[in-house]
Amino acid sequence: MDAILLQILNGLDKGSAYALIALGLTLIFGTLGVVNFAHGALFMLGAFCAVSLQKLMSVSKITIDPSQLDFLGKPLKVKTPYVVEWFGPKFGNAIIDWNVPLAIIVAIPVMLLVGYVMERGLIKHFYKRPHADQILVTFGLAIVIQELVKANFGANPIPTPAPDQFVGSYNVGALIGLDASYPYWRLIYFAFSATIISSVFAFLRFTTFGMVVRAGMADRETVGLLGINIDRRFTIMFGIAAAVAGLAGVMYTPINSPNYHMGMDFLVLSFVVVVVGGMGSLPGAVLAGFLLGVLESFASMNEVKGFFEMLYLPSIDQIIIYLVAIIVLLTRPRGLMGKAGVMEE
Amino acid sequence: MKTISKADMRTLFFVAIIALFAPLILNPFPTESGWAQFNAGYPDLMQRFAIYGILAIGFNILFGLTGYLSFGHAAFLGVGSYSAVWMFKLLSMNIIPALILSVIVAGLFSLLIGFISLRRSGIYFSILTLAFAQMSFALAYSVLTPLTNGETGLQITLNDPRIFAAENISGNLPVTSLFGMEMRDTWTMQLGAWDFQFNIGYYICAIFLLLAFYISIRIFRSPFGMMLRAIKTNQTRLNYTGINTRPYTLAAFVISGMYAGLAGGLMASMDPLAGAERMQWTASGEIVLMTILGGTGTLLGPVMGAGFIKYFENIFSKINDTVLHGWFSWMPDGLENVIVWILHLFTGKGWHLTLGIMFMMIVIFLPGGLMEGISRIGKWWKRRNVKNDNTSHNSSTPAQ
Amino acid sequence: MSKFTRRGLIKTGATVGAGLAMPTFITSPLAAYTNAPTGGSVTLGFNVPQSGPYADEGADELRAYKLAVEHLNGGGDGGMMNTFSSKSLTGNGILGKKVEYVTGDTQTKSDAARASAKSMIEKDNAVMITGGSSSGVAIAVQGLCQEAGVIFMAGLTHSNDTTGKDKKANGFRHFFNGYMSAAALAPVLEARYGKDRNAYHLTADYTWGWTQQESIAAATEAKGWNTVNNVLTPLATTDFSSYVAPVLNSGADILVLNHYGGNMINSLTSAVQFGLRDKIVNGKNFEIVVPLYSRLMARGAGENVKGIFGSTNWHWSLSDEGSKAFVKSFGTKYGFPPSQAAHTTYVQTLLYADACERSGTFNPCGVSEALEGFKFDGMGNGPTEYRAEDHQCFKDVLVVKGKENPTSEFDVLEVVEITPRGQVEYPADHPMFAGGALGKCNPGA
Amino acid sequence: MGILKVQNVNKSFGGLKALHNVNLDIEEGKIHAIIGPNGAGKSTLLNCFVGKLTPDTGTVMFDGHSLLGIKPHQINQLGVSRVFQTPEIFSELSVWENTLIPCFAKRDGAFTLNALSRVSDNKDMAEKAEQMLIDVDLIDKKDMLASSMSRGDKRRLEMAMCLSQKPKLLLLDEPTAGMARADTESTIELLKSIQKKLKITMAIIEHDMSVVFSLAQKISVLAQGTVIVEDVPEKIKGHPKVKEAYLGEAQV
Repeated sequence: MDAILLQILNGLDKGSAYALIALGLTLIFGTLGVVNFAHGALFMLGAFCAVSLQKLMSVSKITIDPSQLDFLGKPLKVKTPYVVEWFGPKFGNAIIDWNVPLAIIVAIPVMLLVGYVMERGLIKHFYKRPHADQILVTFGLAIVIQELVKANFGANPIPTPAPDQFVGSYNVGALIGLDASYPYWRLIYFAFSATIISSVFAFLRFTTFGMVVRAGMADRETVGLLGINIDRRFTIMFGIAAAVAGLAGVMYTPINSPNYHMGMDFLVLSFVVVVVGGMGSLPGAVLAGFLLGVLESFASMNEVKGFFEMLYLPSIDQIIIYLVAIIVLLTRPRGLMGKAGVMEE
Repeated sequence: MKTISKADMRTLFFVAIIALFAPLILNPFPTESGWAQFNAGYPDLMQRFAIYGILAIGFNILFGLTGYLSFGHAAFLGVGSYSAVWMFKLLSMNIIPALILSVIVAGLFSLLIGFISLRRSGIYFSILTLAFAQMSFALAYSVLTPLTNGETGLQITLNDPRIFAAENISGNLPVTSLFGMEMRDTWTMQLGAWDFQFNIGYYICAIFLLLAFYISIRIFRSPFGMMLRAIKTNQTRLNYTGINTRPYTLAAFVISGMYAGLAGGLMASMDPLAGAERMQWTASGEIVLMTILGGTGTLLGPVMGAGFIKYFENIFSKINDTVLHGWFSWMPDGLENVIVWILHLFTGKGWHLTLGIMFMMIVIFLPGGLMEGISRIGKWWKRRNVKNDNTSHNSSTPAQ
Repeated sequence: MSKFTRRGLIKTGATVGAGLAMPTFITSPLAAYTNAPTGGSVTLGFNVPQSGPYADEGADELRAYKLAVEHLNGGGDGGMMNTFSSKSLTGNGILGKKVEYVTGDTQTKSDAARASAKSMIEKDNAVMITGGSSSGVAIAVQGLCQEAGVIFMAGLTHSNDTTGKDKKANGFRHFFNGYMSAAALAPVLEARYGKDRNAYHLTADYTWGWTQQESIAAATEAKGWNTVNNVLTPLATTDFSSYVAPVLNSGADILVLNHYGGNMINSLTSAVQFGLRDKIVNGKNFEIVVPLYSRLMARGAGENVKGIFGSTNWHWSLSDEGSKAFVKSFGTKYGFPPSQAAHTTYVQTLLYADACERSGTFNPCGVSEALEGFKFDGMGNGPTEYRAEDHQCFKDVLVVKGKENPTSEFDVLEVVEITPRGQVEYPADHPMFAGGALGKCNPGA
Repeated sequence: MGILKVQNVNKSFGGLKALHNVNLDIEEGKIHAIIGPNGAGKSTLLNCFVGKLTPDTGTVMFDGHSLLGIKPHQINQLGVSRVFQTPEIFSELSVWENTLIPCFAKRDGAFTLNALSRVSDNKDMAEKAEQMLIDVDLIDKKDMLASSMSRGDKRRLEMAMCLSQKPKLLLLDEPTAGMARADTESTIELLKSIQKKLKITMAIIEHDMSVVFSLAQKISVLAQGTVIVEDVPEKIKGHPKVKEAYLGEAQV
């Protein structure tokens, strides 16, 4: 039971990342009708907001310490971050340590801006173009973003740890009489995702802005005819979707060190999630994200792997996501909660 | 009986001429000059142009005509390659049985995947094909290693049975051949400062490319092709016209799968190795990009798109800083360094960046892909000529 | 390398005409082997990952290659040429020919790597190919070089298969392998963690992972350890939490991560996050082992590597003369210490050049003969031998652990023990390396 | 003898009864109109004809075959063609190809892998298509892209496509909906002339009574899921039940 609880938590955690990215993809797709292959790159950009902030905060004053030698036998250049210089070692180091949470504050305006620029500068011109063209141009953009990040930060993963306060784990299992400790940061990641997801839903449901956008998703022309500037709202939606992806990226950095191709790693998977959830359905995307996350976690359990091996399906964890996708799409023509007529042609 | 129209015959002839003289056309710069970096006329790249051309032509029959976007086409390429290498391991190094098997296996595999995936349309179809291809890749990389040799890729070894081959006493790995003609045989023609390489393997690939192109023309112009295009524009009407669309799409899927199998087989014939990465989604994505880049639904576009991407991959990735310094060494030092620093972002390890920018440029400025670029140039040329004619008329009138 | 010269024009005067050369892979009418250099220069092909996850490692390899070329051509301070036991290299290029090079991108894909290598052979007339950052690529390119008739000096490749079942006569590996890692690590692990240990393996699900796991399990079991479980993880895994979580209750007290690169960083990060290192199981501290370390990569795991044991081919903190000379010239040129990948590729280039000098030819068969059984020293790994039977280098192996108090961003690992060569050697027909044939050297033409 | 026979068809969605004991008999060679106010069940009935919906009870027989639960292309193969409310044509193909496709479909059936012959080699098909285009007066637009035509022309093209297959029954779903007065009239004239020339049985589903009076030889009036009256146009005109059905709607 402990093991199962742990895997459910793992699954929810993985699912959080999937769901956040898929949610943004669906928002963009549902509002603008654009297939955005650069969405993974936005996720990655978010993560690199945290990395950049870390770099920024570790900009250092260099003092030469003749008592220590560097690898070439020259006096060692000791680096003291200016932040530490200014705020003193205790507070300064604490700021550096809290880099990831601080990065959230940075990432929101940055990602909104990135989204805004991307939509106005590029995506706008592709509303009426075929999906194939949208794929090509956004894929090109993804490559460009990715390569620029690589040119700046290198290809290796860059460690961006969580604040010390969140190191360690919490016995979640104890709450229900089991024994299952789970890392703090992963719990926070899940809680954070849940908050973001519910905020997006609440925003769409309870604000006038959201209402108009939802109406626009259902019937763009009519809403346009009502004299509402739906375009501007859609631009804002694009910004929000970018911010959601970016925040998912920022919060993900302590879980896995970010690197320049992490967006591509998630891209295909998040498309699978969106489609399994059903095109154009926001709840579908979230549901599918968590579902696939949990199934993936279960599939990696030794017992499950062993069971499938008896059925001559070794390494079920290699293919589980795709297998589930196939089964879902064959039994439910439009995914879990898809709408008829959306991208079926 | 005439099988293709005059215009198509001209296109085919044009392609044939290009293919025949590719070793000359693609090597415009003298071997020792700095620009030789841009020469593409060496066997491996020319073979790749032809092979990826075949692949893209086949993909275009499915995507360009029916509009069904398969995101898993690389799986058929991979399966074709594996089949071919297995034939080299088991039977002999002759490429004919290898190619036959790769086309058949890829055909059967695409029949299976197509039969299931074509139950859905649009993006649901795309994701189904993607899922199958990714499953194939994951399994080929790990569990199926006895069959695929996993990470390393399937290679021929000295210990292979090769039951129809003469005993190998040289201690060297045998090479692929067509009834004794070795694929790697190359005649180098030295003409002044130029070295031109005529490679048997390339010409075999080129012949298959022409054949593939010819068949694709026939399909485009046939009632079958017309039905496929009708599927793309209106399935409802086609159904109420008495057409069962499923077998049509399945046939197109299998045909394009067989093209991919042929391409995979040829790839293994030119270089007897089949790697699992050939089946990864990035490889499938590359096929899609080639087709869109060149011009979806056009006859020649996909081949050009394939050439374009492969050129960047193979030529731009090799331009390193030293080469750049070589080119700009005539500049003052400071300026040279600045120029090299800027350019090195786009070449060598930055070749992906150039590719990404090119993708965006082309799709922004040439919505119909490279083919649209060509037709625009053609129109501009015509207009210019017309104008020239007029001006010459005008200039001659006063004299009269 | 390439320059706007007027040579092209001058050559036109001496037109050879449309003479058809012999049908060969690539020809020069007089040559007895592929790409025999004709002019005053010789071209080497440096085929390294420049895109994809190992791009940084590739970039470091490339730096080392450039340095080696500089030294061979008489530039710089000569680096390890001064400490190398063989003194045939004089800074006058190779066999009097100036060394030039071309570079390519393997993308860490066997297909792309072969395409790139082929273009070097066919277009740029490279007479030797070297580089790479994964075993799949190394084996694929090694096969190609065997067919084409050029020498392949492997870069970073750790799988037993490279000089095991996939060994080739034209291919040479300086880097160590899974077996040697295991043989070096096992005694150290035994000494630190005791005999009675239960190990849980997480293994990357492809050839390299399997061979390493097999080697480590065999070596540790010989020391009395028990292998509780071996779980294969898909290559594409980014979040290892679901593989790490079951370790907690498996009864194991050691976790062995047979992962490399991004996989290693992510699995190690997950394992530390789940608090494995703070656990006490069976009355012992829970420990994690990463059999193959790469300093470049280990940096990506940040604090998590501290105190974790592993093995590495070479480390810049070594104090022998060779290493010191190399670190000095590399560090002076680039401002930071070289990685093990850089070391291997640098050494491979010098070894190749030296073999050419000693045999007096670029002919792969001559070079191969000069390298087979070649014993040398002064290259940073102590006395080393290129074994004739399988073209594997035998030398000391470093056991390292993550440094607790690093003084700089490069100071990630500290050398715990230098396992002497004798301890990691194995017979050429060892079962883990069986199944292949070296074949004969192939000069191409 | 009727070519399309609908007997005792019932269909309900949840609690709502959409069709209630519908009986129809469409005679060969005649134009039969089915009219009724909005929500009378016309579309539901049509969907039962073309296999999109299966009635809860009852039968729909065409020329001795049941039309229930079979696919659109099979229905077409039996000899039924359909004209849609908004013209369904191959908008990205040329007018010429639009007319050719039904000809090939008629000759080659539901699926033929006719991949290597040339379209232009099939002279007989070309003749047929050309004749059709002449009949509907579109021959001078044959090289145009179908999507670039006016709505009226699209309608004629669709009609031509259906007729080129020489169907035994032509189903028309509000063929003049959304058309300008002039287009409506020309469409009516077109239908009349086709009827005269080809003697094809037509079933017209129509909301607007005025369209069908001059056209139909027989009219069934559908209201609230049942056929309330069935007669020749002259008699329908002043029929109290019809008035009631339509006026009722008007009052709402």
